[in-house]
Order: sequence, then C-alpha cells, then structure tokens
Amino acid sequence: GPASAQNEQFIPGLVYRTGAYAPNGIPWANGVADYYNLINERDGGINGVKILYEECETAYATDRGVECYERLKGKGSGAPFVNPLSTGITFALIEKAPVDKIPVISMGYGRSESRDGSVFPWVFPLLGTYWSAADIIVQHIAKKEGGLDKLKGKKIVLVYHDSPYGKEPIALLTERAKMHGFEFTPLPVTHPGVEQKATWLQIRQSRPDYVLLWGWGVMNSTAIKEAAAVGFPREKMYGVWWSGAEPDVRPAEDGAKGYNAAMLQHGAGKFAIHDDIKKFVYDKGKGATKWDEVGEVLYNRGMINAMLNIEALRIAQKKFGNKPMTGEQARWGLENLTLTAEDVKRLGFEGLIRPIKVSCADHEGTRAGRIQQWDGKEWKVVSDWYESDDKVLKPMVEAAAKKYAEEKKITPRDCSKEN
Amino acid sequence: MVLFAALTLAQLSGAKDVATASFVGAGAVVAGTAGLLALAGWHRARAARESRPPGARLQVSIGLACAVLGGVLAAAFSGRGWPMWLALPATALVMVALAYGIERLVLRRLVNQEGIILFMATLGIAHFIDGAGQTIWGSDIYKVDLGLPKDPIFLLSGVFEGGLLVEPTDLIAAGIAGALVISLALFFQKTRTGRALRAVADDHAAAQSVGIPLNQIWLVVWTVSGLVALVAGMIWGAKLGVQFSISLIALKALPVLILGGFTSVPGAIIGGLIIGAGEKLSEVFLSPVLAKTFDLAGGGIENWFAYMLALVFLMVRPQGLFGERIIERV
Amino acid sequence: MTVAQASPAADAATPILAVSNVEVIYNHVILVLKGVSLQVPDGGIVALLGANGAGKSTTLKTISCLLRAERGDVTKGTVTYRGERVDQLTPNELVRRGVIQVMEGRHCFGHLTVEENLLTGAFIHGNNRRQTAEDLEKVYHYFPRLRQRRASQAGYTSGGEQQMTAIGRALMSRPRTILLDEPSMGLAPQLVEEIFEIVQRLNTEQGVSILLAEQNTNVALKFAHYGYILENGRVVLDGDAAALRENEDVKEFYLGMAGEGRRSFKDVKHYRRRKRWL
Amino acid sequence: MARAAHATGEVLLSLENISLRFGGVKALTDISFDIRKGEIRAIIGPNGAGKSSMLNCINGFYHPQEGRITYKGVTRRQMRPHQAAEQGIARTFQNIALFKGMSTLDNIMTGRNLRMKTGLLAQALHWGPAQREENEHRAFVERIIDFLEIQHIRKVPVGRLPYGLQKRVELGRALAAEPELLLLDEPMAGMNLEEKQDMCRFVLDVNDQFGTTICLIEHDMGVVMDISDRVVVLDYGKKIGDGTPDEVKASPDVIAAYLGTSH
Amino acid sequence: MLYREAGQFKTSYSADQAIFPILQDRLFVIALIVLAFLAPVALAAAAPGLAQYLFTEILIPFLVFSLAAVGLNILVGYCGQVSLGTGGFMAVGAYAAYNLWLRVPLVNDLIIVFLFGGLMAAAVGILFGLPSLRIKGFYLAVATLAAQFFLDWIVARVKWLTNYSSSGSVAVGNLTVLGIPIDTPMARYLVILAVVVVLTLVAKNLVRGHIGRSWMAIRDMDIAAEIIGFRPLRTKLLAFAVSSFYVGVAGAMYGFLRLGAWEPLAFDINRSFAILFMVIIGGLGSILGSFLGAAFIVLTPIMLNQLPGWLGLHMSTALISHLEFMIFGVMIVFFLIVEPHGLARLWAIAKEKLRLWPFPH
Ligand SMILES: Nc1ncnc2c1ncn2[C@@H]1O[C@H](COP(=O)(O)OP(=O)(O)OP(=O)(O)O)[C@@H](O)[C@H]1O
Ligand SMILES: Nc1ncnc2c1ncn2[C@@H]1O[C@H](COP(=O)(O)OP(=O)(O)OP(=O)(O)O)[C@@H](O)[C@H]1O
Ligand SMILES: [Mg+2]
Ligand SMILES: [Mg+2]
Repeated sequence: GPASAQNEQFIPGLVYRTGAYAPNGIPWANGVADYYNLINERDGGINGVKILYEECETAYATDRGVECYERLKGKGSGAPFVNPLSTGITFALIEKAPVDKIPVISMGYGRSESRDGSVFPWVFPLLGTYWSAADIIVQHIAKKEGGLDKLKGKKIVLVYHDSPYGKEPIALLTERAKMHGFEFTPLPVTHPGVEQKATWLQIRQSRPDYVLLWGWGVMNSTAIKEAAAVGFPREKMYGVWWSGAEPDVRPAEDGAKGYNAAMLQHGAGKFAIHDDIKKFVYDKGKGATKWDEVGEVLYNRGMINAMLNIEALRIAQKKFGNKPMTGEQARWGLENLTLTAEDVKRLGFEGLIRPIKVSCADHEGTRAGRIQQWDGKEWKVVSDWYESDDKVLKPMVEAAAKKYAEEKKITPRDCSKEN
Repeated sequence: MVLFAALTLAQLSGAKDVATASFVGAGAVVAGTAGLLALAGWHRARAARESRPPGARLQVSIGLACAVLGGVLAAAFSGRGWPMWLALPATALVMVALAYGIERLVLRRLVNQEGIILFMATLGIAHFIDGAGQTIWGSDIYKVDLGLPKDPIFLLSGVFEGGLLVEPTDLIAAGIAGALVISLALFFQKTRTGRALRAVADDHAAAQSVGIPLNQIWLVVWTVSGLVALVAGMIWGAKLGVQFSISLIALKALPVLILGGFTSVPGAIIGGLIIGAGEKLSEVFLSPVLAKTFDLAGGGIENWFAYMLALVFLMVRPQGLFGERIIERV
Repeated sequence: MTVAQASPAADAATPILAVSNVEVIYNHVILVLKGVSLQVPDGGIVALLGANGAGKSTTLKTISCLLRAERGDVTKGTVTYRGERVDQLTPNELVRRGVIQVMEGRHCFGHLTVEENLLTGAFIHGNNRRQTAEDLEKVYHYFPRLRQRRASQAGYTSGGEQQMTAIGRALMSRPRTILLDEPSMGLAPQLVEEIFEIVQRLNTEQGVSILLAEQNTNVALKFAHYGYILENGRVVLDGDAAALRENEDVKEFYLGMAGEGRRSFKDVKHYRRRKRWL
Repeated sequence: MARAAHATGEVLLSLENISLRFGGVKALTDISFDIRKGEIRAIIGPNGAGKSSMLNCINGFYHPQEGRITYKGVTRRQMRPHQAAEQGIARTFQNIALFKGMSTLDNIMTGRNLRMKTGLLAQALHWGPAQREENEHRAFVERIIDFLEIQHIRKVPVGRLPYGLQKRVELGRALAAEPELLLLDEPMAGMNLEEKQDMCRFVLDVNDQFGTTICLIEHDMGVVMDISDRVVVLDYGKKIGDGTPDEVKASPDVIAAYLGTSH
Repeated sequence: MLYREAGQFKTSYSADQAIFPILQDRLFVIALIVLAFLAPVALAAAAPGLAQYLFTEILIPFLVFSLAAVGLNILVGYCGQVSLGTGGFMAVGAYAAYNLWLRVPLVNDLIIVFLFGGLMAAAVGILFGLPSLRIKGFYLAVATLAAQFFLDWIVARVKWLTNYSSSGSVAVGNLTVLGIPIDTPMARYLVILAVVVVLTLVAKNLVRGHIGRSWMAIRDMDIAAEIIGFRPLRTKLLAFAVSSFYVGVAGAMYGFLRLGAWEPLAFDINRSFAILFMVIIGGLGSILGSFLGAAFIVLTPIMLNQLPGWLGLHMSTALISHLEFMIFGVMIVFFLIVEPHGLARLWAIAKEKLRLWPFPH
C-alpha cells in the first residue's frame, strides 16, 4: 500500500546477465541482490526502511545503460545512487549526476581522477581506481625484481580492452615508465576480445618481461589461453582485479596455473557474513544463485559493493532520519562514509575488506591491494598489502581533475572548508 | 599485393630471429580457419544471390551463431557426461532439425526476395538463436574437449632462439578446413544438387519453373552450412572456448571471401592465406611503427587492415581474385 | 461469346488441364484475372491470345503455381490437372506430374553454362545419366547453335540463344504438358518456324499437350487446335483455331487482314481506336 | 524506293572494319557500314549474329578491338556510354532495361536528365528554378506519354507492367532525350499485330516529325521490309548483305542464311 | 472510402509533383509536425518525470536514428549502394563537431557545429565512396566495412581528436543555439526535431527531383543508367556525400544532445548494423520507412524489456533480455514475411485498402 511504499528505499541495479560479459557480470549481480535481500530478511530493511531493488539489463553497452538509468532514476522513492558496473556507463553518468543529483558509485572502476571530490562531488570510486590498481601491480613487480630502480630497461606490455575501461591505466603506466625507465607498450584488444592472436604473436616476438591484463568477460580467459599458446609464462602475467576471478581462469584449465591478479582487497572464500546469507537467504530458498557459487571473487565483490551502499545510506539516515534517502542525502552519506575495523567486523566482512574513510577530498576511501595467484584450483594470496603511491598519483589526479573542470567550466569546491 | 606477400616471406626466411617465421604458420592457420568461416557463409551467400547483384549477401553472421550453437551444444551434451562420439552426432542432428525448422518457418515464405531481405531475415534468426541458446545454456564460456593436443610445439628451437611456434590445434584445423573446402567445391561443381543450388542462387523463379524444389535446396544449404559451422564451432571451442555473442567474429571471414572471390574455392584458401598472414604481419610489424610515428594511443590496425587490403585488391579486380566475372550485359 | 460451339477438342471426354473461373490478385490489391476458364484437351495444342497486359502470363503462372513467388494469390476458382486439383501444389510437385512452364523473358541461370542450364532441367529425373545424355543430345539436335555455345555462361549469350536454352531446358524434364509463354519472342523467323515444328512434333509423336501464350497470332493459330482470346483478365472469345482464323474481328485485330489481305506497316497511317469486346 | 524525303544522304555515323571478340567468340568480324542522316536503318540476322553487339559498339558500351567509328565527322576509339548519350545517341534494349522501382513517368523523365541542370541546393529547396525546370520537362514528357498512349500507367511502377507496355515505356524514355540517333533493339518483340502497327507508326512519326535517325534491329521481316530505308544483314559476325529492302530480299546469301524460302 | 482522392484534381504539374499530392496526407503530416512540437511541451508541464524519460530515451534517440536512417536510405534505398560504414560516418560527424566546438570557441552555436560535422562526414564519405565505381553490391558492402573499422580506429587512436583524454572519452557542455542555452531534455528535443524536420523535407525534395531519379536509375540498373547518360561516379559520389552529411549530422547530434559524453564505441559496427536494419525493416527507398524503421528498432527492445513489468510478471533480468532477443528476432522475420518491402510498403497497402474500403478491390 502507499504507506509501506513511503517507507521503501528504491535502489536501481544496472547489471548484465547476458552477452559477452555475462560470465563476470552474473556473480557480481548475484552478490548485490543477495546482500540487499539479507538486509530485508534479517534486519527488516535499513533501520526499518525496506529495500526495493530492481535490476535492469545493460549488456555492458553504454546507451542501454543510460536508458536503464533514465528509466529507473525516478522510480519509487527515487534512486539514492547508481552503480553502473561499466566504465563506459560511468563516464556517461558522471555527466548526468550533477544535474540529476544522484551519486555515481564506481567501486574499483570508473574515472581515476574522479576520486577528487572537489571537482567530482557526485562520483565515488570507492576502494580503488585503475591508477591505484596499476600502481600496486608495478610496486609488486618492482619488489620481485628487487626495487623500483631494477625496472630500468624492462619491457612491460599492457593488453587492454579497447574501451575507456582498458585505457584508464595507460596514463599511470606511462608516467611510471618515465620515472623508472622501463619500456611500456599498450596493446589494444577489440570488443569482445576473442580475437587476440596478433596481440600475442607480437608479445611472443617482443618478449616482454611482464604482461599486464586489463580485460573483462571472455577477453580474460582468451588472453590466458593465448598466452599459453605462445608460451608466455603465466607467472609473469598480472591482471587487474577485474581479470582475477574464477570465470577468467577456469576455461583456461591448466593453462592458467601461475597467473596473477591484483585484488580489490578481497579474494574468494566464505566469511562471517556468508553464514548470515546462508541462514536468512539461501535456507529460505531466496538465493539468487546456487550456494556453491556463493563466495566466488566477483560474488563477494558484489556483496561488498552492496554493503558499502547500505552503510552510506545508514550514515545518511543518522543525519536525515530513518526514511528513504534522496540522492543528495545519500551523497552526504557517501562522503562521510567511515568504517572502522570494528565496524567491518561487526558487519561480518572481516577478512574481506579493510577500514575505509571517505572524505570530500578523497572519494576513493582507501587504496590498498594485494596480489593473488591461481594455483590451478583456487586463488592464493601471494603478497603483502600494497598501497598506491600518492606521491605519484595525487599530482596526476589533480592535473586531470583540473583539466576536466576547465573543459566543463566547473568551479571546484574548496574541500578544506567542508566537513 | 602478391609482391607484398612475397616480400614478407623473403623477409621472414631471411630474418635472423626466425621466431618470426612462426607467423607464416600462424597465417596459414588463420587462413584455414578463416577459410572455414568463409565457407560457413559461402554457399549460403551464393544461395541468396540473384542475377542482379543484390544488396548484400551477408549471411555469415548467422553462420557463426550456428557455429557457436554447435559448439555449445556439443559441449553441453558432453558436459552431461555424453561421450564425444555420441555428443557430436546428437549435435549434428539438432543442427539438421534447426535447418529444417528455419526452412519451414522462414525461408519458404521468402522465396524470390532480394538478397538483402534474406540477409535481414537471417539476422533475425540469429537473434532468435542467440536468445534461445542463452536461455537454455546460459552465458558461460563452454569448453569443447576434442582431445586435441594443446601444448605448442617449438620446432628448431635448437637452431635459433625461440624456435618456430606451431600450434597442433591450428594444424589440425587447417587440415580439416582444407578437406572441407575441397569436398564442398566438388559438391558444388560436380553434383546434381550442387548445380541446382547454383541455379537457385541465380534465379529463384526460373529454378522453380524447372522443378527444382526450393524447399529441399534450402534444407540442404542450411544443413550443410550448419554442419560446417558445427565443425568451425568445435575447432574454435577446442581452442578458445565458445560463448554466445561472439558471432561478430564472423565479420573476419568477409575480407577473405571477397578477396578470394565469392564462389571460388581456391579463392577461399588463397584469400585466407593472404588476409591471415597480412593481417597478423601488419599488426606485429607495421602497427608499432605506426603507433610510434604518429604518437597514437596503441596500434590495433589488424581491425581494418584486412578490409583495406581487400579493398585495394578489389579496386584492381572487382570480382575478387578468383571470382566469376560479374555479368555486365544489356 | 463462343465462335464454334461444338469443337471436338472441347468435348474430348476429360480435358487434361482445366482452369475454371480463376481470379488472381497481385499484392492483395491489383485484380488481374477476373474469372478465367479454359481447358486443354489431352494431346491438344491450345493457344492463348490477347493484347499486352491481358493476363496471359498470369494465367500460365497460375497453372504452374509460380504466382506465389510474385506475391500473387488465386482468390477464386480451381485448376485441375488429370482430374486432380493442383492449385495448392508447389511448382516442383507440378513439374513431377509432367507440367512445365517456359517463362516469358528467358530466365536463364546467368552464371551457369548453357549445358549446365540444360542439365538443371533434368533435375527431377535424379541421377539417370543415360537418359540425361540422350535428352541432351536431342536438345542439341533441335538447337545446333546451343551445341556450339554449350560451354559459355548463359548470361553472355545472345537473346535468341537464351530463348533456345530456356526451351531446351524445359524439354529436358520430359514433360507431358508444356506451358509456353511467348516462345517466338526474339527469335529469327526461321527459328520461329522450327520451334513450332518441334512443338508440333512433340505433340504428334509423344502426345505432349501444349498451352501456348503467343503474340504471333498468325503462327499460333496455324499450329494450334484451339484458341482462347483474353482481354482485360477475361476470356472474350474462344473456338477452334480454324474458326478463329476466319473470324472477322480476329482477322482484323490479330492477323492484320482486313478484307483485302496483309497491309503494309507503313500504310497504317493513323492509330486506330481499337474495337474492344468489353 | 527512297521513302524519307528529309533523308539528306549525309552520313551521320560510319563504321569501318569493326571487329569484336569475347575471348574465343568472334562476335563481329570486319564489319563496315554507315547510317545516313534521317534514314531508318535496319540490322537483321539470325540469333547470335552480333546485332546487339553492333549497337553496343555504336553507343560505346562495347569497345571493338579493331576498326573505326566516326560519328558526325568525328572519329572516336574509346568512349564511355554516357558520352555517347551526351552526343545525342539514345537506345532501347533487347532485354528490357527499365528502372523497375520507378514509375512510368519517372522512367521517362530520366530520359531528360541530360537537359536538367539545376544544382543540389536548388533541388534541395525545390524552389524557383528547380521547380520551373521540373515543370518544363514534365510538360515535354507528358507529350511523349500522350503520343505513346500510356497515360493510364503514368504512376505505375514499371516492374508491374506487362512486357509490351514496358517496351513502349522504354521507347518513351529514349525519345525523351530528343536524340539525333535512336537505336532500337527489337522494339516489337512480344507484341501482337495491332501493337506492332502502333509501334511502327511511332517509329515512323518520330522519324518524320523530328527527323530522328533510327537504327533498328527486328526479327519481324514484315516490319523491317516495310519501314526501313536500308538494311544490313549480319550472319555470325560477318556482313552478308547491305542495301534497300528489295535488294536484300533478293540476295541469295541472305535468303540462305536468314530469310529462308518461306518469306 | 475514408481515404478518398476522387474529386481532387490537379491543375498544374507543380501540384501533381507536390511532396504530398493527396490532401489527407498533407493535413496529416502538418498536424503531426505541429503535434511533435507542441505535445511534448505540454507533457513536460504536466508530467515532468515521464516527459524527461520520453525525451531522453525515446524521442531523442528515435529522431536522431531516423535522421541517420534517412541518410543511409538515400545511399542504400535510393542509390542502391549498400554501406556498412554508417557508424564510422557518424563518428566523423561527432568528432569533427566536437573539435570545432572545443577549439574554436567563437563558433559555439550548435547549428554551425552540426553543419561542420555533417560536411566533414560528407568529405570522408566521398573519399570512401570512390571505390563504388568499380566495386558493386555485396563486395561494396564489405569494402565499406573498411571505412567503418578504419574510422573507428582513427578516432580511438589519434589522441588529438579526443583532446588527449586518457580514457579516449570526450564530454561537452554549455551548449547554445542562437544564444539560447540548450540544457533541458526538452530543449535538446526541440533542437533535434527542428533539424530533423528541415533535413527530412530537403531529403524528400532531393529524391523527387532529377537528382533523386539519377540515384534510383543507378540503383535499378546502373548499366542502362550510364547508357542513357548518367555519370555513374558523379551520381554515386553525390549520394555518398549527401548520405554521409545526414549521417554525420545525426552522429554529431547523437554525441552532443543524446550522450553528452561519449567514446568511440558509441559509433561501432553494431551501430552501422542497427541503422541498416532500420532502413531495411522500414522500407528501402522510402523516407517514411526510415522513420518507421527507427521507431521499430529503438522502441521494440525497450518495450519488450519493460513488458513483463507492465504485465506484473516477475522474471529474472537474464530471462527478460533473452526473451527480448528472441521476440525481437521473431518480429523482424515476421515483418519481413508479411511484407519484404518494409513497414512503409505495409502502410502503403493499408492506405490503398482504405481507398477502396469498404470494397475488397
Ligand atoms: N507482379 C505483379 N504485380 C502487380 N501487377 C502485376 C504483376 N505482374 C503482372 N501484373 C499486372 O497484371 C496484368 C497482366 O499481366 P500479364 O503479364 O499477365 O500480361 P500478358 O498478357 O502476359 O502481357 P504481355 O503480352 O505483355 O506479356 C498487367 O496489367 C500487369 O500490370
Ligand atoms: N559480353 C559478352 N561476353 C561474351 N560473349 C558475348 C558477349 N556479348 C555477346 N556475346 C556473344 O556474341 C554473339 C553475338 O551476340 P549478340 O547479342 O550481339 O547477338 P544478336 O545478333 O543480338 O542475337 P539475338 O537476335 O539472339 O539477340 C553471341 O554468340 C553472344 O554469345
Ligand atoms: Mg506475358
Ligand atoms: Mg540481340
């Protein structure tokens, strides 16, 4: 009835469950759906405000994604935020966010300079941007080689999805290459990424020391198979955190053994939160998938994404009251999103993520990551925590944000005056 | 252009780092698979054509939708624990049934229509197959285990560093492709049905008037191409896994087709060789140079190189290398 | 209006082919045949005459079931062949029953050679090599010019050669009934005579029935036993060929003999308002 | 029997030693003849004799390997067909070559394209000169439509017309160009007697009224002998006769090769 | 007898050659255009939320793609040259417009920017139209793919074109026409509508004049056309130029007024196919068909996607989109079987029936 509708928080879900990227899109979407479901089943909503979640299929296409957004943004209580799960869609929605006053959450993807909240007040690349990811991988490689100075003269190749997603890390890697004197070559792969023969022949010919992989969907497994086919050692391949899940390595079978990928903090596996998911969702037959698939890398990522969304709303509710939040209110919540170690533990995410603190100046919140390796059966964490080096990143972020502001004729906020 | 091929060959065999020569092997294989893909579209394309050059004869993408379907089906059957020798014929059966269905429901109602209309209709069918396939089998990447050897073989690695890369799957694929190409050629040129098929391609109405049953011809065409597509799908699947939605890859076969000439079998092979080798070589050698010289954001010229190559060829020979003369009469 | 009521052909017990009261509409809206009835007796030669656009070709295509491919529909009436209704068959089923049409405007398979074109005519006979070879020989005997051009692509042959190919191709199917649409068009005069002689021979020697749409009324009525005159989608006159030849109107409009014999083309000084039956 | 009073006797087009081969096929071998201004010239011969190929050479569609073509006193070797059209040569085709998707009116209007000059911009606005020009040419075309008695099919797509009417529309399209030399390839095939009479009348009138020179291929000997001034006879690429209808009719070669005894 | 033209006599050739010679048609089209301008404005006042979705996701894409389809129809439907490079030409239009807008601040009026985009696309179109003299039919279709992929590649690789954006994505803002800011969906819609109406009238004028006839002649029988005096290359190039101009303007409008921020992928090969589908489904050689086809291709997936929701059916997102695929495929085939010449022809037959109504023929 209308009374309950008033107390329902509508949340749109831009997902893809078909097409070339479905193998990766599906587990993520399942994680999100299950977590919202858990909140409703276990807690009766966020402080009593029930979640009304609606998915819309984007097929990873920007125009379809925008159509979904336009369709859903005004539904029910109105969308408090949107998670595009595609860098292309993120780019398009960034333009709409200030007008519609709906924050865009791009957790672990999107536009790297958008972490600068003074120019991008509506965009939240939580947990890490591609520049962070690339930086972490470079640090790891340097460590293996015995120091950043040892990178001199090395050859590093980036095999990337030819889209804004794949192109993001190029700026940072170019910068790092200049700093440390390694040779950096970007090699594009066209959508959907099943045609990589020439790319890998080129790699075979130039024999780089390392290959970084910025792929998504079928492109990932194809890259690993092609690497095996030309005999490039998988131990020297490093994927971004979107190229480090089960669907990426399983089709390559033994060929994937030794392949590495950066972690967006978390890996696969079942943690405290999964007990609740089992008890309140799966045991009631309301799960979005099979129980076996719960706990996969991308499933967990979806869950974390949903959790951060909810916690931001919860924080906003503290200020604005226990009712459905609007985009502007949710934005305040996001900008003040702080989770301490205790909070993380209380929420059942210990072992999945570390504490996070978002602020006006830093919409990323934290930029830590590790490296994992596929041993043929499962992912194993093989490194300590790294943190992307803000000495390198910050000037780049500021320069890029400044250029954006100039192009768009935006006057940046002064973050020192906020909070 | 032949000169170009010759030059690259010379360059390769003369090169110190003969590892690059692996591209020749790779080229041949790409050619093989491309030729195969090409064929998946070939006879359909022929069948759709009319005496006036029709708008388009692009029935290839559906071929690939079929190919993928074939691969997925075979994988799905064998995934259920069916042995390959059972899964394969079962898949083949499904393909024939599909051909029958398509003929019954669609093609017989579109007799005597222009090529471009048929092309459009087949894309509609491809959409349907895509959707239906994903509903039934999901969007996962399926592997097809044909038991082919997977590990790359490095020949002559004692002689020079890196050796010569040969992928056994590719060799087998090339072999199968060659065999298919030749048997199809014989089928088209020498048999009664093949002749009827070509007649239908020229003029539907006249073919009907002499008693060639269009329905049966369509069925044959779709079955044969379904089976060829199945083989293509299997090989593709064995190498890289199959998933729906990769059908656009079929576009890769087009330059081969037009370069070789639509109706020619040696055309498919030689066109495949030229395109395959040209495309890969250009990507490996030309693309980095281009990217450096013009300060581009990466190379990736292989996407258009094959088409440009084909375009340049066509400017010289509009009917492709071995294609039939385009009949221009009044 | 029937000229000769009691024609022997018409009462021959059962006609091999009977079209009764057919109405044909193209594209759902263009009404072309408005109730055409005609009969072809077994072993008869029947001519279908009429001006451009009268509906001759449409009638033939109705019989041979080729209409559907042109988005035409038979909305009324029936076609029976040997007592069996055939209007719902596919063209190839009809060819198997022995009815074949030679289409107006040649319609050769341009990319096939002349010989391959002929061979497609034998499609319904399967892989009977000996029979095919015999038939091929026969066609080459009828049309020696085709033997010379056997290996060239039909698309490159001259108009007349294509016409011969189309007729030869139909003969390859060993038909029992032939529907000929303007066979004489574009053929040299000698060849026209030859073709009609061939037709007559098929008719007398093998008993093949023939329905012939023809503009060359002179020749058509010379060889046919019976004729129908079609105008505006209706049969306006029918009768024995001999009777038609003597009909005054036919003489004037179709044979060009108004009383005093053939008039020179040059002397027809004015466009005559035609007299119409309808 | 010199019929055409206006035939000046001046040579409009002359062909000298034309030879044309397609691979092994000799379509024309060493053929010479001429066409005089204002006459009706017929080409006859058995099927495959090379008549249509001859016309194709005249209007530049085929390029003979040997020989010279002189038109209006200018000798040319290679030319594109549209150049021939620009010089005033129009034709009809043996296998009807109308623009099937267009109406009768539009088909005939295409015949006037060479005389339509307004540019893209004026056309885009369809204003002033563009509209005026369109109307002027439309008026001319309507006269042709009246002349050929095809008013009732003005707006019908020609693909739907019966064969005979298509032939007439094709003649209309050629006439619309107001050619000096009109090439007709079997204009009367597929017509009955009455229609042939009409067609002959059209041809004669065009020749009379506009002084258009006509070169015509036809298998109906009645038509050829009645209306043409001079006849060329081809046989398998060779010229076997040339002269007035009476001369040709009497030539034993021609009788043997083509006419037979029945005519 | 509803649709009766009896009694409507034309007294001049101009009247007979008018765009809509039949009175009913003329009234209908005028009413439609007026409605297109006014109704949305009214709606925007009444239901702003719905109106916004209607503008940005339905009407704007529909109009933009209609314009692209009109352009492609000129090339494919009227001139018979099949092209699969539409996406590439749209990209040229969009990026040319972007660069003019970015680099020459003096001319920031959208109309000039779009014109420039269109003209650049026309120039590139002429370049890629050159092979059409020798290459025909299917071979040409494949050759135009070279244009598609090459242009795609150029805009993705030449950094200058995207103003050295690290992701290859560009964005525009602060748009004006004649000094009026274009910032609401309705304003964007009205700009697009005005451009589309004007260009459609121009297209209609072109195809009914001698230029249109020269295109159709080349399409129907190029050899005969050449023999009666058309110059094939010139005619074809003109078609390529005009078509690419339309497509380029559509591309610029798509980038500026629909997306606001875009990447080369927005103009990939799928776009080319989609627009070709519109042209074929709508009806080759019909301006009206371009609009019907665009409506079909833009609306059908959106409707199918939302249908289960409207019906109150609960289905998984995956199932809905698979069904959408299947039904869309079936609809394409269905319409082709009913009328291979497209929706426009279907409409024409309906009109013809109306004219005869209540009699069957
Ligand atoms: N496919 C078609 N669509 C629409 N109308 C058609 C079609 N085919 C023929 N018609 C119309 O049907 C009528 C009869 O045509 P048909 O071809 O049967 O005449 P015909 O007697 O054979 O003439 P001709 O002697 O010129 O060959 C004509 O008016 C023609 O316009
Ligand atoms: N483009 C071509 N390629 C190959 N052979 C050709 C070509 N054009 C004509 N021929 C051949 O040249 C010869 C003459 O053909 P043409 O069409 O001129 O004959 P025609 O005298 O017009 O005969 P018909 O009266 O049958 O139309 C024929 O044998 C034909 O096959
Ligand atoms: Mg006829
Ligand atoms: Mg001829």
